[in-house]
Amino acid sequence: MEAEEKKYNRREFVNTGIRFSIALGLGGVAALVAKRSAGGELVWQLDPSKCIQCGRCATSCVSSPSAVKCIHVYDMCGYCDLCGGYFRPGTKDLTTAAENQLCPTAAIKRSYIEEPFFEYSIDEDLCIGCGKCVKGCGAFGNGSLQLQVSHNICLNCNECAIARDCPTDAFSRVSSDKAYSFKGF
Amino acid sequence: MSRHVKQRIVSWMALGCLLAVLCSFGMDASAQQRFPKPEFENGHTQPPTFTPAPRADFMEVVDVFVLILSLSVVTWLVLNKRSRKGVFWASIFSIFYFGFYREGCVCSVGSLQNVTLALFHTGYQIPYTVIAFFVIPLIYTLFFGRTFCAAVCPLGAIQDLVALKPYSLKSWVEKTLGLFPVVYLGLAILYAATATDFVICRYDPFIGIYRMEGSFNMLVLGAAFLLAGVFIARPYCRFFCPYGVLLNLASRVSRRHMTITPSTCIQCKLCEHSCPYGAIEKPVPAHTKEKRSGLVNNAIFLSLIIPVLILIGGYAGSLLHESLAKVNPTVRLAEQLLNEVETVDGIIPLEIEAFRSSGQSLESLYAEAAGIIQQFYIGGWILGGIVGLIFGITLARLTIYRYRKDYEPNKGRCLSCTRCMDFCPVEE
Amino acid sequence: MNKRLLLIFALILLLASLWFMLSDFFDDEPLTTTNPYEYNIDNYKIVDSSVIAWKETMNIPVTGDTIRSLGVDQQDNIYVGTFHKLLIYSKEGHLKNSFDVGGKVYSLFVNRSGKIFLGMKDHIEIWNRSGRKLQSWDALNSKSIITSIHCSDELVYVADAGNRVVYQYKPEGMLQMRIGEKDSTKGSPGFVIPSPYFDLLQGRDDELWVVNPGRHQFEAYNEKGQMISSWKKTSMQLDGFSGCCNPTHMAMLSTGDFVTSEKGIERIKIHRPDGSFAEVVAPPEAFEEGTVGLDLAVDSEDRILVLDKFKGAVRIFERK
Amino acid sequence: MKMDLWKGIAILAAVFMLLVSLLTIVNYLQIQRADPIHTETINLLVDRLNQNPQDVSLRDQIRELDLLVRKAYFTNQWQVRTGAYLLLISLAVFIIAMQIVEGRKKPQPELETEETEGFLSIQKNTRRWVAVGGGVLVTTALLLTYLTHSELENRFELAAQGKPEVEKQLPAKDSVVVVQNKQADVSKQAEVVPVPEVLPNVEESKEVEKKPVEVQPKQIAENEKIEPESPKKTEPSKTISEQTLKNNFPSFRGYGGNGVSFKENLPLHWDGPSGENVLWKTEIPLHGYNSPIVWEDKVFLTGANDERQEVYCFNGNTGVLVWTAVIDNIPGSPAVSPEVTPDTGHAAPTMCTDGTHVYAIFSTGDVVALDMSGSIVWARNLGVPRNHYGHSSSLLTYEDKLLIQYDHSNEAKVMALNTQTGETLWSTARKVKVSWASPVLVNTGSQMELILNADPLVASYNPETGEELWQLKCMMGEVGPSVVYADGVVFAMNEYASLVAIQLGEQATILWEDDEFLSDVPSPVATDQYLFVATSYGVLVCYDAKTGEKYWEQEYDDGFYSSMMMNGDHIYLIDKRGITHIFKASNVFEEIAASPLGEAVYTTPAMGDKSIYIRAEKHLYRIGM
Repeated sequence: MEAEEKKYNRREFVNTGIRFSIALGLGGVAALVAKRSAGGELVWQLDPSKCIQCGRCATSCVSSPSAVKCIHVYDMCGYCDLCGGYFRPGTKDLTTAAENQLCPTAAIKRSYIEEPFFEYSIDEDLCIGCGKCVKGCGAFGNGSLQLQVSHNICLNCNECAIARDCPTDAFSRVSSDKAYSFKGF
Repeated sequence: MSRHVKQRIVSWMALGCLLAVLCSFGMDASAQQRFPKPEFENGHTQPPTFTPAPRADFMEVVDVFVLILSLSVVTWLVLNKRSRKGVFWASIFSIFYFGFYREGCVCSVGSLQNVTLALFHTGYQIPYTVIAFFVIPLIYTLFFGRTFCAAVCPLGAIQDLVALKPYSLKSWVEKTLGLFPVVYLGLAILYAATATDFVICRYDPFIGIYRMEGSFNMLVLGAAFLLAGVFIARPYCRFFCPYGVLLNLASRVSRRHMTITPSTCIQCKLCEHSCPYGAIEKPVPAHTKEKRSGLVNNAIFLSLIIPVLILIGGYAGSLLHESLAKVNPTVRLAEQLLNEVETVDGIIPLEIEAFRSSGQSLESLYAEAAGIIQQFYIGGWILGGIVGLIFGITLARLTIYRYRKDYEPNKGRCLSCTRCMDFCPVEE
Repeated sequence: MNKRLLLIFALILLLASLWFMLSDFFDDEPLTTTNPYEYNIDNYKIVDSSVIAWKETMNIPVTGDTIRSLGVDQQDNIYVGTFHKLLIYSKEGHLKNSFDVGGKVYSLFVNRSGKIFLGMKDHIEIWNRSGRKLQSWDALNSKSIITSIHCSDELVYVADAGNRVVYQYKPEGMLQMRIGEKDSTKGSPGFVIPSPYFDLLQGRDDELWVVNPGRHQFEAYNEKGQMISSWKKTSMQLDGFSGCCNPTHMAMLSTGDFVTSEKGIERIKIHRPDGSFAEVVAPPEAFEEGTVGLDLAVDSEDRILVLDKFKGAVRIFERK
Repeated sequence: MKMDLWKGIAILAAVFMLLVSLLTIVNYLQIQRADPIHTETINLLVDRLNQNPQDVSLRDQIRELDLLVRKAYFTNQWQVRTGAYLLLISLAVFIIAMQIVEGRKKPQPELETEETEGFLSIQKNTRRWVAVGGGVLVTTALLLTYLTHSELENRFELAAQGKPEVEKQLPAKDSVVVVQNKQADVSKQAEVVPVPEVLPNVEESKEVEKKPVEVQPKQIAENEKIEPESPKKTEPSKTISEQTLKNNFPSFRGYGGNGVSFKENLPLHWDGPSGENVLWKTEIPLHGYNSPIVWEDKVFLTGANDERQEVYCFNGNTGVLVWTAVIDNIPGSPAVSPEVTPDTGHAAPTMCTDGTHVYAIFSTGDVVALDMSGSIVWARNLGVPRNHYGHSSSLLTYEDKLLIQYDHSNEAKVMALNTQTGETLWSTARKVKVSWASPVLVNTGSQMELILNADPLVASYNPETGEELWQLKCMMGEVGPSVVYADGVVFAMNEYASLVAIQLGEQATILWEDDEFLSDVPSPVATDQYLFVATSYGVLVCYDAKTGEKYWEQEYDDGFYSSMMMNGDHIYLIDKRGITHIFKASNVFEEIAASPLGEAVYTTPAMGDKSIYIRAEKHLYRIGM
């Protein structure tokens, strides 16, 4: 009985030793990693200057429709009548009819302001983040339409599925206090 | 129903008081002019650019706080209250908070990849909360056993709920399949360390259910796991979970592990089949003692071949390195360019097009890819070696045993679910 | 029995899941994906070779960051303004001189006596060829972006894209007049300039030609600032201009034909003085996709000089 | 009773769950099909509409279809979302019901009914299966490796080093050939990429290759041929008096190359097209930008293209081409002429003469001395000059030395050759870039100085020894104009650099500087009081030589390439169109005459007796009364 007790105590002693060395190791790893940490939270965002509008944001996101949305940076917009992001290329008459619209989900609204300016706004719920308008606006306009991860929808996955599929590595984790990065600003 | 509302409802149900201060953070005011936009004579004002704020940073701290709180509560419920009911309701809470409200990101299981990536890549900045999610459950386990698995982990909790008709598996099935998490952990670490992919997150079967959306495959995978989980309790925890490997190891040396009986075991055998996870060690009959000498020989032999097993494993791993490395997008791109498969069905793949316009030279891409394969080669040796080692240890351990006269939980495998306690007739 | 069957079923389900995960993960399919949302204007980029009447005969590589503006002097020396330097090349493309001008050269013009007028965002500086600053005019205002300068012996015209106005100066730097401002009381519609491309030049009769890029319109003004004629053509086809801000630059041949450069569909074309399309100098395939701001100049031999910052070169085209 | 109720609920929930999931899956698949993004039909219809913009029915069809597809899509999406919620709710109900059902079942301890396997046999069995599992893993690894291994890493490493892959499938011999071909391709590519840099190298290497094989024997032969002759021909070295040199026009820009001639009664008025005052006009066989030199009644020129190099001697009185010497087969001369630009050509440097011999140099680096009858006295190659426009510095003689400014990017030096034998007397290396200016030899009072203009130095050398006398770092760019000297001051300039007046003395110091009017090609002239600068873009300026104050400027329509010549107080300057502007060297602009030649002129005139020789684009003229 006493021998058993002794054995038990020895086992407990060894266990305690192992336990504390594991805890120490864990603490070490945590400290090492924490030293490299930037501190604050990170969120996924895409860099519009790397984006080639390949359309994968629309299909790869775990959310549907995608958390990547076209966001209109109004400050950069030229308020053009002939908007490359709104009209299909080669459109003859500049009306809002279905056959003239570039957006596959008709998520862009065009409203008249005054001669010769029009304002374009995006219906978030309809936008699927395909980037078609972004390319059109970039080619002919100022590039005020830009794809961005919209943080009210993004689930901030540990590994972003779009980042994995992005051909140009445009996705990266950014600090949450600079959650949006617009090109040309 | 917009996601917003959904989030609110869930958060109400889950926490009540912690009602979201979400999205109340105003617009990004840094909008500076690039080129003057037109001036409108009719006084039209331009709408603000739509930039909804991400979840506030302090909410992440709240998450950590909730994690610590629920861990403490569950530990108390398991060790002091010995209440199955309490643990059950705690797991319901976890399902709602960590599952439906937090939508499974970031969980402790996935966090081990972030920590690995941060260890190997100085450029990767890991948030403190992720480190906390990785470390805290391990520390708790180190002292109190796997109470994290019992009811805090949302992946475990949902499986625990559906484990309605659990049948116990044969010991050899349990043991053999139980080695897969080691391989999975090795792969996850290898892929995280090479910054290739987060495998665990990619094949998390329940995240689609918590988010109530996801790809078809993801949802089917989740459904399959739940269905299997009705008959085989917690299949993911037992045969897949890589974090469980670490918890298993930590739990073995835990200071205060739960016990089946509150005081002395009376050998009533009532609990024998109560554990759906096969984690109850039966007493070792006294007469087995007699055959001990043969076993000792066996044990010595098996211990001796451990180095051989490590070598075999390492060699097999190193052989596989190329297949493993092909998952890496850089390697894939380089391989395709090297094989001059520049168009597939007449279409130039986007990756190749993007690479061409990036201005990077082919040579540097090849060098980079060769470097990654080299990493996988080394990683393959280590991974294989460790798997070999674990196989060896498992085999060796299967030849020795400790004389045991009571029913005890296996400290490594026990998930502290407290089911067995209900079966014990002994009062405190 | 039932229990055993269920167990085996569950196990098989698990193994199938594992198999699915592994096969999905180690999937070794070649990379391919087409973009279902492709924004396609390729059809508009195809130019029939019969209308391409010019060929590239020389390519002067230009080094420097942010190559921005182009000019030619009477001796056909080529001037290139970069981020903060001015580079001078001989007609044959030899670098003759380069000097720091301490600012981004948005536009430049070399007058007949060899003085170099530099548009430095919000003010004009006059330099000589040796790199000496002779004069610096007063800054306009913070919105100004000077995108084009043209001077005759008596007058200097300056295009300010930021303020959407053309200024008329005396060569000594006295501001004479503001031309083309939006003024609803006078019924002047103003220039529509969505992005910083706003070019002007003086025609053969010293009339001032200004591009109104938002309307795809060319407008001619007399020296009193009155519009005397204009032409416009909106089209994605070769015969016109499209998008927000086209043409971005223009130059004039000795015949009075306009040479124009466009963005979106990157091309350089020639329009006759009446605005009708004449021929193509360089089709979109001659440029990298996304090329913008092709500054133009025409030298005394009617060679067309194109500043292609994407290829980092002054490209010279001559008639075939 | 209650139990049955919960059981019923559980079954109901399960059935409902199954139904909903089935419906949701169907709907999900429908969304994939009805996705408005993937409606190729609409895009096709729009394309058709673009072709017939007037088709109203087609347009309406598009709008209708668009609306339909959109409706279907959103309905489906709503259905899927609702389905998901229903599924979740029913799952929850099912679980709750089942939990209650299972929870109510009082656990019945399963007592050992069957004989449990012995503990040891369980262990043994488990060991076996663990071993099998390990074996399966290893076998899979081996199998996978065997099936898919493709030496990727090695291939990447080879490819990263730019080495071609060895094609394994081919038989050994073929593979060698393939590799060689590929390597050849690679080396070709490597050569082609940096064209401007490497081309001269290629030529050089060719030269190096050839020398030992072909040229060497020739060289020896020529040397043998020439050397025994030369001593015979060598007359006792007579120093020609300065006056004789001044009376003639022995080099570019006259005696010493300083832009001053010492003649009287030069013509002022002529008219090329009408022939007024044109004594004669002779066609020049090969083109060249070098200017005429005159010795007594002989006028010398060179002409060259990328195949031939020739020296011409004209009779000054009649204009008849007396002799033509073809300069070829010079040892060391490159097989292919170096690339030059058309505005410099292969014969840009002007010849010079000491009255005994005439000397010429070409773009190839060939220097030749001929006697007055056109036979070669000696010839040698100085090494092909690396000069992106072509060599253009003219020659000068000083006593028995032929002075050559040889500033090139591979080697910059100034050297003196023995006028009798061609051997190098001295050679001084210079730290300068390529220069196109010509040397100027002047007497600065105490001594003769050879003054050179280049980027970045204006420097002076002792023509006897080659020793550097002074230097000033004040020049930059691609220097074209030569310096001019007057009254202790050297004037040097270059376009895009500056005009510098250098006061000689104990130390060369900058007297004044200006950068307003600078010349690219034409060289200036100067008197004690004034400096005259002509710019290549047509402006003529007069400065105060001592202070840099500008007296006057005059703009001409045509630019100048030709350098100015000063004779007495008259300055002659020919514009590119061939009009010779003659004006007074004074602080007030006074044009005396403007005489057209009717042909483009880029060279500098040579002053003869009461006459002027002008090399125009194609002809040599003698103007006089």
